[in-house]
Amino acid sequence: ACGSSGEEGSEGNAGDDSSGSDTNKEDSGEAADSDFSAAMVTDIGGVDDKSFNQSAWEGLQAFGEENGLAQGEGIDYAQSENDADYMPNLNRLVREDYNLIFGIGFKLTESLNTVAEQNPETDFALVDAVAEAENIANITFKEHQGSFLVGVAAAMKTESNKVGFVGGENSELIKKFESGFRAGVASVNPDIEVNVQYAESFGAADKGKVIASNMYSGGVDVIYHASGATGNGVFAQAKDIKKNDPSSNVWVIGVDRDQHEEGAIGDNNVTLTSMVKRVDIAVQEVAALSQSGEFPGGEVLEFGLEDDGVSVAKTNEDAMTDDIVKEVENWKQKIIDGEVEVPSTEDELDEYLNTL
Amino acid sequence: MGILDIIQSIIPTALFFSAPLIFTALGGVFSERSGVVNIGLEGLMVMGAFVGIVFNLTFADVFGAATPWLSILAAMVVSSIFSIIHAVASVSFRADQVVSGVAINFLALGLGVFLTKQWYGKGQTDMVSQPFYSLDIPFLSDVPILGPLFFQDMYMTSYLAIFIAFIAWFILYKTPFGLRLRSVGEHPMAADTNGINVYAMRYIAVMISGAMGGIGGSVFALTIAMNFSQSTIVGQGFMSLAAVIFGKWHPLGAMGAALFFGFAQSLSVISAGIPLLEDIPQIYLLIAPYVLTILALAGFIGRAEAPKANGEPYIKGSR
Amino acid sequence: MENYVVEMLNIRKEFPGIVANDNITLQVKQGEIHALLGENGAGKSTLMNVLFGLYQPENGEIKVKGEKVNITDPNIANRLGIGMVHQHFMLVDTFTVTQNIILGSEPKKGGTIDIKTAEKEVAALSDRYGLKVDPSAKIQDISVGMQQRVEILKTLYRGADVLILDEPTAVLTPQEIKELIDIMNSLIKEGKSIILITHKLKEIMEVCDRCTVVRKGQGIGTVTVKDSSPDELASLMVGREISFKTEKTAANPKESILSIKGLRAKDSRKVEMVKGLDLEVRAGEIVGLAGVDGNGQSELIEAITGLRKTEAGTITLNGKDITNLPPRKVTESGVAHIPQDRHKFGLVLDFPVGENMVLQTYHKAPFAKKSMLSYKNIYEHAKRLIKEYDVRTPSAFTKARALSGGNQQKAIIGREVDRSPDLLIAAQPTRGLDVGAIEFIHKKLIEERDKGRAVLLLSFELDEVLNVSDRIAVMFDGKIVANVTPEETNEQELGLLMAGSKLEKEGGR
Amino acid sequence: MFSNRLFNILIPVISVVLGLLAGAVIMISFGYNPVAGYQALWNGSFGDTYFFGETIRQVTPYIFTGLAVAFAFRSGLFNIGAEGQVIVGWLASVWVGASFDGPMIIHLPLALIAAALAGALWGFLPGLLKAKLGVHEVIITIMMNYIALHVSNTLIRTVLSENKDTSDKITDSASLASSWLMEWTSYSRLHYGILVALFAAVVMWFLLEKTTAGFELRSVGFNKHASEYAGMNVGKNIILAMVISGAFAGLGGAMEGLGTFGYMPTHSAFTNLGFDGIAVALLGGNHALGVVLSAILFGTLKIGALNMPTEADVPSELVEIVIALIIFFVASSYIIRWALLRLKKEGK
Ligand SMILES: Nc1ncnc2c1ncn2[C@@H]1O[C@H](COP(=O)(O)OP(=O)(O)OP(=O)(O)O)[C@@H](O)[C@H]1O
Ligand SMILES: Nc1ncnc2c1ncn2[C@@H]1O[C@H](COP(=O)(O)OP(=O)(O)OP(=O)(O)O)[C@@H](O)[C@H]1O
Ligand SMILES: [Mg+2]
Ligand SMILES: [Mg+2]
Repeated sequence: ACGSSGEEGSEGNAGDDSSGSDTNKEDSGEAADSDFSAAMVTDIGGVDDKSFNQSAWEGLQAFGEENGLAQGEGIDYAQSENDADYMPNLNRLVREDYNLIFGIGFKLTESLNTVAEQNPETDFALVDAVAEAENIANITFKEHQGSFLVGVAAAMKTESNKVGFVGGENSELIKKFESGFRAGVASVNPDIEVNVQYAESFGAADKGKVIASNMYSGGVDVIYHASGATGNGVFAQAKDIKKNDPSSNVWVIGVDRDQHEEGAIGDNNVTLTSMVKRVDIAVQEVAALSQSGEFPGGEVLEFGLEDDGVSVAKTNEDAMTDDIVKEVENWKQKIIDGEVEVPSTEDELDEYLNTL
Repeated sequence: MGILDIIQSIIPTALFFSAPLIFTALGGVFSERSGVVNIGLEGLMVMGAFVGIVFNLTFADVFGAATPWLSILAAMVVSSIFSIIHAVASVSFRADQVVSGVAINFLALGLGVFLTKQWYGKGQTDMVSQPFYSLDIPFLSDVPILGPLFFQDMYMTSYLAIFIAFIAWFILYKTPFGLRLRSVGEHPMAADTNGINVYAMRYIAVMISGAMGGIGGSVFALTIAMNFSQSTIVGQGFMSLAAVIFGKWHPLGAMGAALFFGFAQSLSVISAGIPLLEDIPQIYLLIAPYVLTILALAGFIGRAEAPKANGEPYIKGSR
Repeated sequence: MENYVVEMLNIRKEFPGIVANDNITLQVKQGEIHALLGENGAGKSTLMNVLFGLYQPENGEIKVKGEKVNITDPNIANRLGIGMVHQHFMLVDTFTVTQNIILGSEPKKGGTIDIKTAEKEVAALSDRYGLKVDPSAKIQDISVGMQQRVEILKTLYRGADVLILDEPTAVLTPQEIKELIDIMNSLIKEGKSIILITHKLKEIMEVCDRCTVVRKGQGIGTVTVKDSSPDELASLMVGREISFKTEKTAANPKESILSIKGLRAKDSRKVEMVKGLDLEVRAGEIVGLAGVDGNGQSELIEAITGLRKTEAGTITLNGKDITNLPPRKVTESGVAHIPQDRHKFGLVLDFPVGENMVLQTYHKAPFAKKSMLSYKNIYEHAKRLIKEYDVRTPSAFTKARALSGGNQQKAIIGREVDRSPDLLIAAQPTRGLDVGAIEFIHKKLIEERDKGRAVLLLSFELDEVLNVSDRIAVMFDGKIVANVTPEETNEQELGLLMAGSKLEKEGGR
Repeated sequence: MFSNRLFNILIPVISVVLGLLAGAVIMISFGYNPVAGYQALWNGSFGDTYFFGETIRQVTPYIFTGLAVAFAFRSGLFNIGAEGQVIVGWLASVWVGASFDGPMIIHLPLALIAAALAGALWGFLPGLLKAKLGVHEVIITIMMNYIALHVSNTLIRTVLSENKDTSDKITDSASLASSWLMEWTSYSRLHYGILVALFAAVVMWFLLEKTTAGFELRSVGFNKHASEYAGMNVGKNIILAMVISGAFAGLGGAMEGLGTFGYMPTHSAFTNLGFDGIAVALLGGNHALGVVLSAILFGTLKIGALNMPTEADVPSELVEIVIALIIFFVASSYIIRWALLRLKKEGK
């Protein structure tokens, strides 16, 4: 769903010369409380990264649509090319008197903290991490929950009893994905071997492909990747195998948004499912809260299965058989009901596995 | 995993990993052999990847299965034309060749991403529907041991890369053109007094490097990345440059060096799954390819002499 | 009307800020050897480069076999039958002899170079003119003399009828010069014409038919050689009288300065080149080191100066062992060295002349104090040397690259001599220089001797060795095979000694 | 008559103007308004004190990486490894900066020295291999970049934090940040590093032009053979050049660690500070003052570019293209010089 709306998102940034924000800047001294406005700063990915930056912008646009706001008039974004760009971007938006400013991605934590402290009048929101300042709303996702469910799907799908996980960076965040995934796999069948490898880059498709090639040839038949563009290499390898042998059992599980499109190969599709992270929903919700004066500053909003903050894509109906879907739904319910506590770190995972 | 299994999983991956580097490095060999330093290889690959993907996306319906081949052809042509900028600067305008190469790198990335946004309205293209696929070579793939090593699940582009390396060697060392090109890089004035047009040779050599860089970039895009974005080509051009020097400015040497990189990278990934090596902290495996390269250079490759006139603009009539 | 193969009429060629050729006329007859004579920087090479199509003249016309031509690049010159052997060789070091010769007009077989045919052609050509070369050897592995023959073969391969030889003998040993003269004669017999540039009047007298003289870019005129004399040629060229026999008093050798015993050294390819050599140089004498190039002279000098590790033996300076000391220690022990290759070893061409003048002493007072350079002192020093040694340069701040070869050499000599070394090693100090400059340098060497310094002079020119030295050590196959004095020997005998034949009367000391 | 000095000033200026003009042509041909675009660029870099502060902040590490590359170039070496040296310098500065608290007069210099040493170490190895074995420094420095990236990421996660993606924050006593500068520039991250950077430029100039060590380095850079003949230790100078170059780049990293950020995040890709340093150095003619000026140009364009999409709807990639064109024109200064001479002749 998220992928298809890429075209719309772009319309805004194609050549529109009437720069309304120019004037905005000139009279930055004035108070602009009458109209609510919100903007966001992307991390290095950029607003059209087919991932959570894009998703966040879609959320903001949806919010704008509801409230009659358009890019440059009420909503806007600033793109970062570099870690050092977060601060000037955030400050620029502060100076343009936006009421609410989102920082998309954990990399913005420190910058957002600083800016928030310097501008106590402005509302801020941080996606994917937790900051300290009172005027920051922290939006996090229970990626481990979604990962758990795709782990269940992977465990159901594997024939070799070997599945793989490709991580972008061996970081706290990606560990959440790994832990949830491994827990999910083990919950279905503890004997399934999970092959874990980190590419140490979100942009190394070549390495992704080498890893995938190695995993698949070692008998792994389902790979869950949480590695951004590195995952392109994983898809490339899976599709290549599928092309040569359409009957082969190779699958990729996508991340962040429904990567169904990436898996298409002729009439087949190697994307088993994707762990979808609905940043758009979260952004829209926080914007609405802020507008209505109920800004959850200093709070941590965790979006999980229960509020569709994370979900499992079922686009590939051929692959996601009823059995699998049923099993996934089954576990989803258990998680929502609190029957299952999904681990989000290595230690919690060990604990969890011991209970099985 | 047995040793054979390990080798069996290393070699094919090493080959597809290396192919783009081989193409690009061969281009670098031509350029530098003619006396034009080319650190713009990265940019030429970016251009190649961009054109390859755009062509593929645009014409997949028209050309069907031939699309990837036509895509690299288009990438080759466009990158070659693009590289004329480097030639004009460093040959005709007597620019510092390193500076001009840096400009190429900036320009290619800027143009590629800018045009992607203009044409596709987003920072990255969709995935191509007609990439290269690997295949088994009939009969040969059934040969025991060698078959799985060298003829199963192979990309034609990998063979092409190796084949072209030999062609490049043949051209540089067996043909009048090659002799003239090398003479221009060693002693342009001698070449000039022998009636060879130094400028023309250098233009041609730079354009060959553009063409090969274009192929390298597009092969990378069409076998590995599948789309184009800011981060499609990140450092492969510099690795190719390293391969040129590692290979002592010799086409087969450059190929060997590129294969070495592929081999080392593949080895480092595969080691993570080998029981004996599993417990090695990941960092050692991550840096292994680069450490291996340094060790190889320090240990037994050693000193390499660049073409004598490499990097020096030729000014007619000066001494 | 005379039968001229080449006529250059009223040629004018300017470079930014200088007129290199100002109205020069040169007419070469069919079948003659025509000398072109002039001081360093007089414009000889420039004129020839114009004829060869490397430069375009601002004025004047060129006729080949009576027809007016427009030579815009070397290809056209080749087509017109003009070939040139450049002052600085135009050879690709890493290529073979054959590859260098055929470069640009390669015989082909199915798109590839037909190297077999090419090698045969080269061999045939070299047989025909008596130019011995090894067609498959790499240029970097062959002697300078053979490289020169390769250059000549290059022109012949392209069917040249008129050969321009720009200072071909400057880099050759006496034997090689003799061979070259034979070659020139055989070329003339085959109907070729030759333009020969040389600073050696003796050679002109020996082989040339006519001689055109240029001075500071101006054509002075053409004389028939057999009606002229070296003195006349020299004064035409310089505009004043020149003395050839170097004036000097008898030497008065004192204590031993340099003493070498049983020295062994290898070259960079690990071949032993110095094979147990003994040599002594005393204060107040000039020892000429005679020998054919490649008999270990370079390695010997590198070993003394610390640039090359020795395998065995000792080198003592003033009684102090300096074997295998690093170059700086050797220098500071009192050795100065005028290197053979001034561009590679003598100068940092991109440094100003002034900074080149302190290349070894920049770190010492008064040029530096506490690791800080004193440019004031450096340039004062440079200005003094420039004046004392008559270095013609626009200023001390001019880059060394912009100086002519002769002036670069004077700058090096000034620098080395001024350090008042106990031992001065001069390797081919006058190579490629005009008679005026040579005279100056010889005078300086003798002055140093008279101040009580030891001078070791390496030269391939027997003239120079015989004229300047007080004692001659002949080097052959890595050893000193004879010690003679100039008075008791002559060119013939020296030549034989250098070729390895034994001395019958035990001369010297 | 144009003097040489005037030429040397005129040519970069003309190159910049030509680059901007060419960028304008591209903007027009894609339907953007170049006046608005460049105005946004200007506003985004010097429009008010905040952006001025940010621009100077960005200029600071560029000066260092530019000096690093330039210094090596002057000594005849091509240091593509400034990138890796920045990373290890950053890491070392943060490591020292975060691991204890103490009087600033000791702590801050110590952190800076650590960064310089780390960068120097990263330059030492390529220098050593070049000097002793003749291995080409370009390959080794490229490899060292990757090693730096991976090693520093791992160390951040394992040693400098407890499995986090950023190191711990440095203590105030090691910080280059200044509340005074921040207040003055409306809370930009301008820090005292710029003074360190300018001082470093002076050091480079002084070292190369005024000291005997610089004389040797330049001499070796121009002609190894003559330098060896003149008694200089060529190998020692190669190593020294790489070590000093690396130290400059390492300090560039410290600017990020102790100034801009106050911590070090893991990097999934290169910072590009080192790679851009190549362009900065060459644009600046490999001279200290030139490097400072070209770093200012670079920083201005980079920071100003961020404002172009917001204020004028011009994609920031265009700035990348403009930068490329400026570099291209500077590189081709010969042709500009030629054209100027022609103009002068015709004017007569
Ligand atoms: N490429 C050049 N650029 C500028 N000036 C030059 C160039 N070549 C030669 N000149 C000038 O022309 C003059 C003549 O130089 P040329 O090389 O013809 O002298 P030459 O007679 O060959 O000297 P030599 O005997 O030392 O070889 C020189 O003094 C120099 O000033
Ligand atoms: N590229 C150049 N630019 C300016 N002047 C030059 C250039 N090349 C040569 N010259 C000039 O040419 C003159 C003569 O140079 P040339 O090399 O012919 O001297 P030379 O005595 O023949 O030296 P060598 O003995 O090394 O052959 C010098 O005065 C120098 O100023
Ligand atoms: Mg000459
Ligand atoms: Mg000369």
